[in-house]
Amino acid sequence: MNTFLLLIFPLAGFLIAALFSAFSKKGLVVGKTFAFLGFSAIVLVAIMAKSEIGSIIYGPMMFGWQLQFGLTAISWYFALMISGISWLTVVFSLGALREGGTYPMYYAWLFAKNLGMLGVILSQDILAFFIMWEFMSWTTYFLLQQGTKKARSTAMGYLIYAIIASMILFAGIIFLHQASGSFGFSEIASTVAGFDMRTLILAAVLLLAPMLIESAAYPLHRWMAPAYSSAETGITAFLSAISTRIGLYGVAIFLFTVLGFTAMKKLSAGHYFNLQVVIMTIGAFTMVVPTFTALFQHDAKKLMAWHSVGQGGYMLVGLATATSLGVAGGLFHIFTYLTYVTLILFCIAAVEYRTGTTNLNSLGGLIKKQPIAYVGLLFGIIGLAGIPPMNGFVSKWLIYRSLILGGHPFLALAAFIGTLGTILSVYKLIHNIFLGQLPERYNDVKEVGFFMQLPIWILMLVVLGTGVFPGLILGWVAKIQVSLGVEPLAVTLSGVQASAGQLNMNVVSSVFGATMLVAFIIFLIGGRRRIVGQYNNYAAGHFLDKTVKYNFNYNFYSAYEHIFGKRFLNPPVKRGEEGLVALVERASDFARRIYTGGLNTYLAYSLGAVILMVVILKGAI
Amino acid sequence: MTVPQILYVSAFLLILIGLYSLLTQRNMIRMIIGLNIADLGVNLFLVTIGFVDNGSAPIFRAQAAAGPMVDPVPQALVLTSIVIGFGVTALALTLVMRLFVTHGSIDTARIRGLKW
Amino acid sequence: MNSVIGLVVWIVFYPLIAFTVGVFLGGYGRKFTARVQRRVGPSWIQPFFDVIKLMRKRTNISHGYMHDISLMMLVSGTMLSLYFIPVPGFHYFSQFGDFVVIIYLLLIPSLGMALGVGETANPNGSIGISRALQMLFGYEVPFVLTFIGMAMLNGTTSMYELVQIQQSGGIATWGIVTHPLLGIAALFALQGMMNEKPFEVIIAPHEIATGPMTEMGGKYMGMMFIQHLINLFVELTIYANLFLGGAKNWFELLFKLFVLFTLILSVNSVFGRFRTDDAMRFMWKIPLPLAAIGVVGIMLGIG
Amino acid sequence: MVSPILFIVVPLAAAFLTVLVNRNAGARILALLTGFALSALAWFWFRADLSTPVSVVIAGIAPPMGIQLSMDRLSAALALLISVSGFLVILYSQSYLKSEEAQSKHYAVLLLLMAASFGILLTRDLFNLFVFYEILCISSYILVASEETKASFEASLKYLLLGSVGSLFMLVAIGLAYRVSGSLAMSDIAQALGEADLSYVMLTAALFVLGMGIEAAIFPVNTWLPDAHSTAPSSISAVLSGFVIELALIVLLRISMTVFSSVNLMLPLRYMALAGILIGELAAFGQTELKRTLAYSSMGQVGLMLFALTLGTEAGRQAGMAHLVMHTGAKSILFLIAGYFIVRTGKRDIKSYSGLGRRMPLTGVFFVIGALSLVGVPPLFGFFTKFKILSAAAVSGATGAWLGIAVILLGTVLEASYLFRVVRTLYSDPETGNTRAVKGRMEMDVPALIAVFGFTLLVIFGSFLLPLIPSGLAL
Repeated sequence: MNTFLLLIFPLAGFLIAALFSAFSKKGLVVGKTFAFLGFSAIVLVAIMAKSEIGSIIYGPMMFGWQLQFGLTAISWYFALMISGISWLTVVFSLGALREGGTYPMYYAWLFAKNLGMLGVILSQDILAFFIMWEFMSWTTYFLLQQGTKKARSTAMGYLIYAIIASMILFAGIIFLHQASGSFGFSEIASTVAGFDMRTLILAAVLLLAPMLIESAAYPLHRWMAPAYSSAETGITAFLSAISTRIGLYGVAIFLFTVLGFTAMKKLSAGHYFNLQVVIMTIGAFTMVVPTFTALFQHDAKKLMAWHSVGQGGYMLVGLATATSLGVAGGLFHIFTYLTYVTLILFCIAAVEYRTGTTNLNSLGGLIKKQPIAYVGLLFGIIGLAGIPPMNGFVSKWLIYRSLILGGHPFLALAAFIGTLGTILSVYKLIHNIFLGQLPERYNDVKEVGFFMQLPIWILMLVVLGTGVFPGLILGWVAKIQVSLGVEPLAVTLSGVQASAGQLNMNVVSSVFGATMLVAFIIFLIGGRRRIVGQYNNYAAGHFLDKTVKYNFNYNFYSAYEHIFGKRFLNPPVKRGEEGLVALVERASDFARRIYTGGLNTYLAYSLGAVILMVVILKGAI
Repeated sequence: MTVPQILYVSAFLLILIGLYSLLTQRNMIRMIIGLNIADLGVNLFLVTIGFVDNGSAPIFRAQAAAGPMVDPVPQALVLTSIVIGFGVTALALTLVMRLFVTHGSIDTARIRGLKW
Repeated sequence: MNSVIGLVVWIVFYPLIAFTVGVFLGGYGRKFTARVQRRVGPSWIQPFFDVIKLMRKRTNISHGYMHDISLMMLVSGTMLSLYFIPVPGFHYFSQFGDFVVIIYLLLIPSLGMALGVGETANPNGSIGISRALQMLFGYEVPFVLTFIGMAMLNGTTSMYELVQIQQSGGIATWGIVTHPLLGIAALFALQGMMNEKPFEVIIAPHEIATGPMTEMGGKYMGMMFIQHLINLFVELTIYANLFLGGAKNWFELLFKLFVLFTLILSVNSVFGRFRTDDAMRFMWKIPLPLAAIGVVGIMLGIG
Repeated sequence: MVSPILFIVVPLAAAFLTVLVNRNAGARILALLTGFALSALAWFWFRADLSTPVSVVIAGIAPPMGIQLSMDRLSAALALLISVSGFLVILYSQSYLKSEEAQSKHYAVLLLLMAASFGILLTRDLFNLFVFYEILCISSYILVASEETKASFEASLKYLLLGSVGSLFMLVAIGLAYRVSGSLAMSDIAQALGEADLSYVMLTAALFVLGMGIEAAIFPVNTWLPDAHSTAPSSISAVLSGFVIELALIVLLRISMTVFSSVNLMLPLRYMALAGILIGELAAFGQTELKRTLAYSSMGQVGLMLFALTLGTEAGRQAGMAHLVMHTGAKSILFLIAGYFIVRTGKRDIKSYSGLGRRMPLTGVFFVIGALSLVGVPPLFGFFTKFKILSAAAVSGATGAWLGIAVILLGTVLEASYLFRVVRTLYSDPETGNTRAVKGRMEMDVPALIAVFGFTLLVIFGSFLLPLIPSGLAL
């Protein structure tokens, strides 16, 4: 029953909110309370749906096939994350959303997006998967294009990529249906063993390519950063947290349940070149390149958007290792990433709400004015960088061990370069916004209201909590591994009991606490301290007066400018993309010019067509 | 070369002349004339299909006619085809007239506002 | 029973032991560079006196809570990584976290210092921190690659097991002996890790008024000294464990540490200072390829 | 048993009556009534049990000589489609046509066009088909020129000359067919052509298919389509794109499958269809004017239908027919709305429509639904038809089927991009001063709104019509 409600509530929410916003532009409070109640209901239903894992409910009959929806371990995991994050986004929007602007259809599209995503993770056959997938990508387009004029053009970029992905998936579904005779996941999985090499490769490419496009894997990632960073900040948090990870759900489902292990092993030519290595190399590039691009960004949201692309690489590599450590790392990383990226983006939204800008070059010293946002961002970046005691560290630790022990040294190195790049860019983020000297114009900035702070507090608790006790989530991840057919991970409440070395986060955190205590005692031994303002600095003899502000924000990592120069601002993939668009434009210009407008040429076409037809018919007999 | 073959060849030639003028002429009125020539050719072709060697006109009279009758059906077709040809040519000429008023010329090379 | 008491004693005194070894190392370092520059140099335990002097200062300028907390983070981060490094007689904690954990724990002090210096809102400090982080990126990459190579070869990421393997095999199985390439690459990286010249651009006194330490005075400077000294011990022991086969008893360990430190000091006292991007280019042009060749050798089984 | 002949007689009579009445109000009401009557008649026939075709002989003359009309399930379905969309277009033009002009002539010719379409659909006699085809062509030449602008005359004349050459080819083909079979009834001709020597049949088939192909807008010969559809008044472009070209396509295929069955016409037609999709979508991608984009998009969609119908399998024909019905609905929505965009802004290029989506909210929503259905987004009708086409192609295993699937999917990507480029400008911030003095909500007038809403209903709930759509293209 709950699975059915899980689809009906968002649908009802979408219709009511759409109608409501169509007729009354005002009614902000009513719209907000409705949205809050709606999303709370969805969260409750998602939690209660746990009891129905494994049951199948039947949707409408289409093309002679009854659509099947049902919960599995992994879909319940995703359902929780989707509903949780959308609830937090709505709570955040209660404070952040102002009259007019994107308000009218904001909640309607949020409900519709939920429906699309929940539909995708609940569908148990590729037809339902495709229908809900198409619905999801269209609602993402409408959600994205709400904000500023720039948002509309970047949303268009997303739409093109999404349409290409849907069309490839469409071809994949048609091909699979013809090759295996039915739409259901299990039926296809049983027939996959019988596929010959050519069909297997085609099926794998047609199914996995759209998933890689949606989860912004390396060569196909150009759409994500501009689209997400120019959307309204609450939506950016929601999308970069969960929307692209549905692509990874697709990768997991198609790799493990539909294609299965045997097919993956068969898909290999020689030891080094097989499906896993291909996906992992894509993942490796996804980890390294976006993180370097993030270093050069001057806008906080764009920097975080590039990190969403980068972190996607970790999940992809984790899933592709197909070892118990790697898959557990990949799945857990989806959860951990979701928590701290939303935390970071909510804090950036809090700053943007008060200062009106997210340009890293013009902010600074806000720690005095928005301490809670600062602490939230601090927890977030420690998580994103993957430093203990936050939860980001555990998922990265799992991925590293699986790569090192799995015999992929250079992949592990790529992962590590990604982490270091993340540390550098997140420090630039927190330094340029909160540290340094406060410009005058932000003197009257105050902390954000309760509704915007609540999600920040909750997420801080979750990031630290699941960091110190990773077992809470890893326990369910192990169940997912069983359902996916991967050997589950030995998990305790405090960490991992893996054979080749153990990780106990309780011990690490408690020792960290102890050493902090010792450091505090050492600190107290010293004399009393005198607190001075931000402008009371030692400048080695140079005279500093109050009017001049010294913030070292612009071009923070100048060394990279010398080493990499412009290579990351106009990368090969961007040139390739522009080349493709130019090709389509030339082709369309050629097609246009066939219709020259001259009457005689048109008549010549008709006569030529008749002669051509006769020749073809003569040739064809 | 029997009579029907001569007629077929001449019909085919007429059609070719008509199409040739349609393809090459730039003056629209000449193209319409070409179209009529082609129509003429087709009508001739249709009539010759019904040709019966020394057949008489297919009119039922009280006493039965002496020899075989010519096939009346193609002639019916030619009648309607001529009527249609007339209607189309009339419409075409009015359009050419209005084109001259608006475009100031009836040369197909210059009337190319709508292209690509 | 006595093992628990022994454990508690070790837990309490281990940082002190590390601090004292650090003091001797620091003092020895000063003495050595002085001798190279043909001067007498301060006493053997000069760092100890510096710490005492700094901690007793009455005026301690602070720039807000974050400044204080980040200093604590700095010191506790290094002490934390200390516990996870196996030394003769004490390796209880290394069963809970392997070398990947240690690499990440080493990042905590850098992040702590960065946040603290950022809070002091001094442009020189920010420039110093940006250089420090870029340098971190420079030397950490080859160092991790060497570790990945060692871990892949021995099939374990736990440092204690690596030490056991090298201990049981004697000199023949030392990291530096079996994989000279990895060992040398790690040596270059170690030079960068310890911020010794030629990789000392972070605290370049003349350009940016000792960079991160500009605003640190009194007990803040004292805590940074404490961290620096413990850090000397930590980084040298890591290298010793990985490539010099750890140690059965403390004398062997101290001997290895001092030999290693002398090697680094000798390089430090004769070289000038790289610019940040030159330092990074050096790190990615010399040690990284060396380590890569070593790892490829391991992958192909040449070992 | 109401005789199918009424389908032709009623609109003809109404056409002449409107000319006689010659008052705008009278003409409008008369046209509306005829439209409604035709829809009722078509609904009656659609509900009737037509398992065996009902044939009617006119004026008592036996089939080989006399004219034979027969109503089977396919003709009933198409008749319903024609009459309903005709009625909705008439309803739309109540408020669309400028009141000061003489509307009676316009409605008369429109009714003439509908009469000819029913005629084509029902006749089983080749020459009778030619006559109705000519009436259809002539009335569409007149309707294209009815805006009496410089461009519409040019488009109309080009369309006329191309159409005449086409009918010329058809006439020659009919002559050749008659010469062999001695009769004009399609069944006899089909039987006679079966024995005739192959190259002769091939020439006839080529001439006939490309003669009629011009009206059915098959790729090489559809050069008139972009000019005619973009300059004709939007109600007429909706009619032309809506059912006229589709009707010609269906009749053409019915004949090529029955009369010229001995010649394998399916293969060349399929490749022309694919070329049509590619060229149509690519050309539409590069357009700046909205109606010209929609015209090229019609070319692509016709190619898609032709591809489905020429797959040679029953599933393919079913999918083609379903897509035809969907295209009528979706394309009519877009054309009718484009008409009102031109009326409201007085401009034809897309750039000047910025912000219209907010000023005309309901119209904007209809436009988006129409576009979504054309692109094939579930749960709209377009998704079902496109899915059926692609799965039919995959299962049919005809040569070029998988190439077709790839081309169709590429076409959809192009279509989505240029359609949603328009949607983006609709909902972007309006530059000042490009909309007429009318401030505030500039919604379409009520009759037009109802008409577009009618088509939107077809598009949204079309998937329930799927089982009802027949596909028997047999004679």
